[in-house]
Amino acid sequence: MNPEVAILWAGAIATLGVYTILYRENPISRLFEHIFVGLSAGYLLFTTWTQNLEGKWWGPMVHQRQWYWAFAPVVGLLFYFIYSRRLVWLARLVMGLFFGVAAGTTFRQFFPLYSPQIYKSFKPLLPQAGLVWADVILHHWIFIVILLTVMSYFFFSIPHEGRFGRGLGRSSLLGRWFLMIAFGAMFGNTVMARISLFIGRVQFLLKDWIGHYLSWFAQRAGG
Amino acid sequence: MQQIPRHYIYLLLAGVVVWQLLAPMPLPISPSTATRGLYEAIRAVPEGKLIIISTDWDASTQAETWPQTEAVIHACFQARKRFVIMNMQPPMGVKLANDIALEVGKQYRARYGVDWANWGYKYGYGNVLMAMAKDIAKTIGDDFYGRPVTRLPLMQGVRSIRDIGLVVEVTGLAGVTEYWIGLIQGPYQVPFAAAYTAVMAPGYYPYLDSGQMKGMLVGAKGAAEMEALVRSPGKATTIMNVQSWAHLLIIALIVVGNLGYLLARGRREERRQ
Amino acid sequence: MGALEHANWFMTALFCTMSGVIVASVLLAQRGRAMFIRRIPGLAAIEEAVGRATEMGRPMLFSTGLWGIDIVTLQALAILSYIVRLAARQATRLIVATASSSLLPVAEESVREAYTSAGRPEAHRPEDVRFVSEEQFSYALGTIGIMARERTATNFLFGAFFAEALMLTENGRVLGALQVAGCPDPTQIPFFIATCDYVVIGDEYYAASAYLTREPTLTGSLVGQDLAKALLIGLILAGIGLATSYAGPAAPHNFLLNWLAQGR
Amino acid sequence: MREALQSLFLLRQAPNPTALAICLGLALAASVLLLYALHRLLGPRGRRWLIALVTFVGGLFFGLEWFYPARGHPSKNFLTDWIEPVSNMLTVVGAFTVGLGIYSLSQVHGRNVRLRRPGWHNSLAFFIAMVAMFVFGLWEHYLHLREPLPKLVPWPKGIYEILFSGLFAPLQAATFSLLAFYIASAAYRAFRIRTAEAGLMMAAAFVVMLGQVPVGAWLTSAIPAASGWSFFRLEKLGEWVLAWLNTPAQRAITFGVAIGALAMSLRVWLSLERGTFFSEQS
Repeated sequence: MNPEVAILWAGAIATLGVYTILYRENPISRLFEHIFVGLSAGYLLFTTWTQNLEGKWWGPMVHQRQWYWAFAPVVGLLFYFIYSRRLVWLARLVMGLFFGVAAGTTFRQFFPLYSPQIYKSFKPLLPQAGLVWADVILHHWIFIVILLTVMSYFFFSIPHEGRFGRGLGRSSLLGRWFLMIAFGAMFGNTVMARISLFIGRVQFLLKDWIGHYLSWFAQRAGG
Repeated sequence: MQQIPRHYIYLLLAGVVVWQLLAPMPLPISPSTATRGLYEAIRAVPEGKLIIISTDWDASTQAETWPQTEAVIHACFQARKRFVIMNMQPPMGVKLANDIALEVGKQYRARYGVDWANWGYKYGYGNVLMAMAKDIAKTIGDDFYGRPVTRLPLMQGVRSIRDIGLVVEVTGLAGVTEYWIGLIQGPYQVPFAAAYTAVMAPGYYPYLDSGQMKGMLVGAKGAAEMEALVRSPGKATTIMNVQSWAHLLIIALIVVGNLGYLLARGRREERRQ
Repeated sequence: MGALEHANWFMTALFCTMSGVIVASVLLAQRGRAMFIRRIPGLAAIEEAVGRATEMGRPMLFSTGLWGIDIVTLQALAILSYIVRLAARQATRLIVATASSSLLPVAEESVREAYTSAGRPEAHRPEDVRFVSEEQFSYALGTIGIMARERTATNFLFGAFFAEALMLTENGRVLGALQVAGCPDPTQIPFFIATCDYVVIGDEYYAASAYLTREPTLTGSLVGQDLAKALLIGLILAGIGLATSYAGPAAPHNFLLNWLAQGR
Repeated sequence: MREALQSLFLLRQAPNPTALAICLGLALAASVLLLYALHRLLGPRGRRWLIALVTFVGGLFFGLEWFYPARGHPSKNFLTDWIEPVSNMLTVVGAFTVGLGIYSLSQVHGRNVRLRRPGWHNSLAFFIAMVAMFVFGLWEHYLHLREPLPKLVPWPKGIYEILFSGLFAPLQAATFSLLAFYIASAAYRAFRIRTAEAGLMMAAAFVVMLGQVPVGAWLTSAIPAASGWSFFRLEKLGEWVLAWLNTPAQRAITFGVAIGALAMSLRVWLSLERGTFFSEQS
């Protein structure tokens, strides 16, 4: 069978169906929400098998005859004991293992994630090697002032009283302002990416779907 | 003005996007210095030297890298500079770029092998570049169509990296630029320019500032600016025109909201007095 | 500079010092040393938010974000269990929406535990701790569906959020819910600020459980965190000093930078 | 007998299918026995202790592998070779929880259908979509089709394509693209100069937004590119705001979050987080 036209129509109807939520949550959007959640659940089930268990568990256990993989489902199924009053502690046992792994992962990721950010903050405060004063002040000084004041905003255990405390209070207020500038910049920086998602969908509707039948649209919206 | 119902905002946005796609009203484009730098670098290539366009991209970033490559090829043909396409990763890039060059070449009656060529996909990053610097024909061997590059007319007199006048890297992959700058631009002082996806471009501004990079295209915006310079509006111009209108709409909404707020506050203060 | 595959002595020493400071101040606090915590508005609002749902007689929603069992989501569950206790006392219904099937049992377990410790184990309804979807946008649509159909009066969003954040909170706002959100990653905070009533920013997220419960272990940890941050600031200042003093054509030789950049 | 036992534990691979079946049976029996014994022998304190131990070992393994000095090339220590198999094992173990997620969904939607609650047909659509995706996904997988595909594909593959490319992918893309509308209306509402903070946020957003589109560059194109004032050209100013005002603030947040996560990890690892994660009754 050739599913192309069915794919086109299904895609267009699904897209328009989701867009009805812009008016408000309504029976049509609700239907597509349920279909979407259902498809994701089915997709999760089948990819859990095809992309995970089949290759990582069933294959080694059955085809390579590594018998110790028999322990994996036993450990995994311990999670299901949360529904038993008496055996719930076994579920906690395996959860504990995963908690430990989550903690260990944080430990081992700490430097790979953050040490580049630390040493890239080592900005010289005086002009050198090709930098002039304007560069240093516009870039490095501002960078370091923002870094330190924003960090000072996140000190929780020092009261903003006394000489040091008041200084910290002022610095953290400044830090909060810099935070707001940064948030504004992040907001503005995201707008284009989001609009292009919508342009992509409109192009699908006008060019691929309507344009499939009316070539005027295909030429116009092609881009 | 302070409380425009959200449905109107949604309709306005959808309306602007559909309108600008179907019946565009082009807003002016004024190319940034980074884009202009790349354009000038292409025009400044001395007679007899080749331009290398390294197209290290594939379908995943083609919304930006396709129009970028297209605009760069336009610029080369218009300036009557001969160029070669090559790539190091992923292999698909060289095929897509070949299609673009064939298509664009028709407008300029360009002939393969004389005005441009395709060196094909050469795996090996640093090793390829280091070997190429010494002996191009030997390193490249066969072209995209499997013929020895030595037979191509445009390769006559092209021996080493000294015969290359400019390298243009078009990519969505971080890390390729470092090879070009470290192994070719730095040691042999071959001019270098690049086109990046908008996401990765900010990381490469330092090279532009230091002059190691002659110019840079930033995402679809850079491509649109280049299309304006070569007077051949295409995909990127369409998209960026819609983007410009949508951004102006959002800015107008913010301004209107604030005007409404200021007026309302003024009225409240009057009443208080 | 290759990938950091293993630590060098400097990283190990730095890590042990920071961890040591944190653990030491936890132990000090457990011995009964009083610790101060400044006011954090977003967290102070949680009680008000629960109260609002109680007054309106409508349920609340708690979204744990996208990740599975991870430190970020474990912190979200710590906040959740505080909210459950408040909800249990005021007999207000709370619906939890998770996006990970491995997190589901953990969330279920901590909610049940919180109801039990609040003395109302019978109030816990297992079907109110839900798995929605592991796919980002069907999770978003499904959770918006819960907000709309259950007419939640208050939405809490704590955990790891990405593009779906704005989708959830914008719809929640339109549906008239009071919203409190927090996420350690800064990229979604601007959208929370635009659409939520109270926002917990960055590090405040990890200060939450200490602030809410005033448990000595947690307040002690918070003080330790501040000390570790001071240590980090010291390190950065030292690095800046070195970078500044090694000016000139002689290539910058900053030993701190090398220690941080080159692992083993 | 002794040899057989030895080979069972030394051999990570059973020699033939029969031996495999026996090994699997024994492994299952042994693990059930072990769990039963643990359940009978351990009191509440012992259980709590065991959970804390398992947590500690899990964290220690992944942490120590990174911090323990490594020698040789490629640099490894005594734990390095175990990281990959153990991570694999944990992924497999975690994958078995998928049933809990599906159970939770089926419980909610099954009740809607059974009790014919309002909107029950939506829940029915949920079940149909889930089952169809699962069945045709697996079916398509076991057809083992090779690229390039012919224009006419086997019908199960066709159905799968309609489900995936016709519904799943467009639903994803359409939902994602709703954000264009939400970001516009959020910008309209949030950026009011009520306070200095909101004003700063608005100004930064303005500059960055205009800097990203060609029309922004056009607005300030009167400023000569070579002059000292070129800093104020919108495309440059926007880039400066992102690189030099936004980056340090984000980085400062990241540092705080890093320390916060470290503290949380330490509390979880050492089971210090009392009263949060079911440590009260075991």
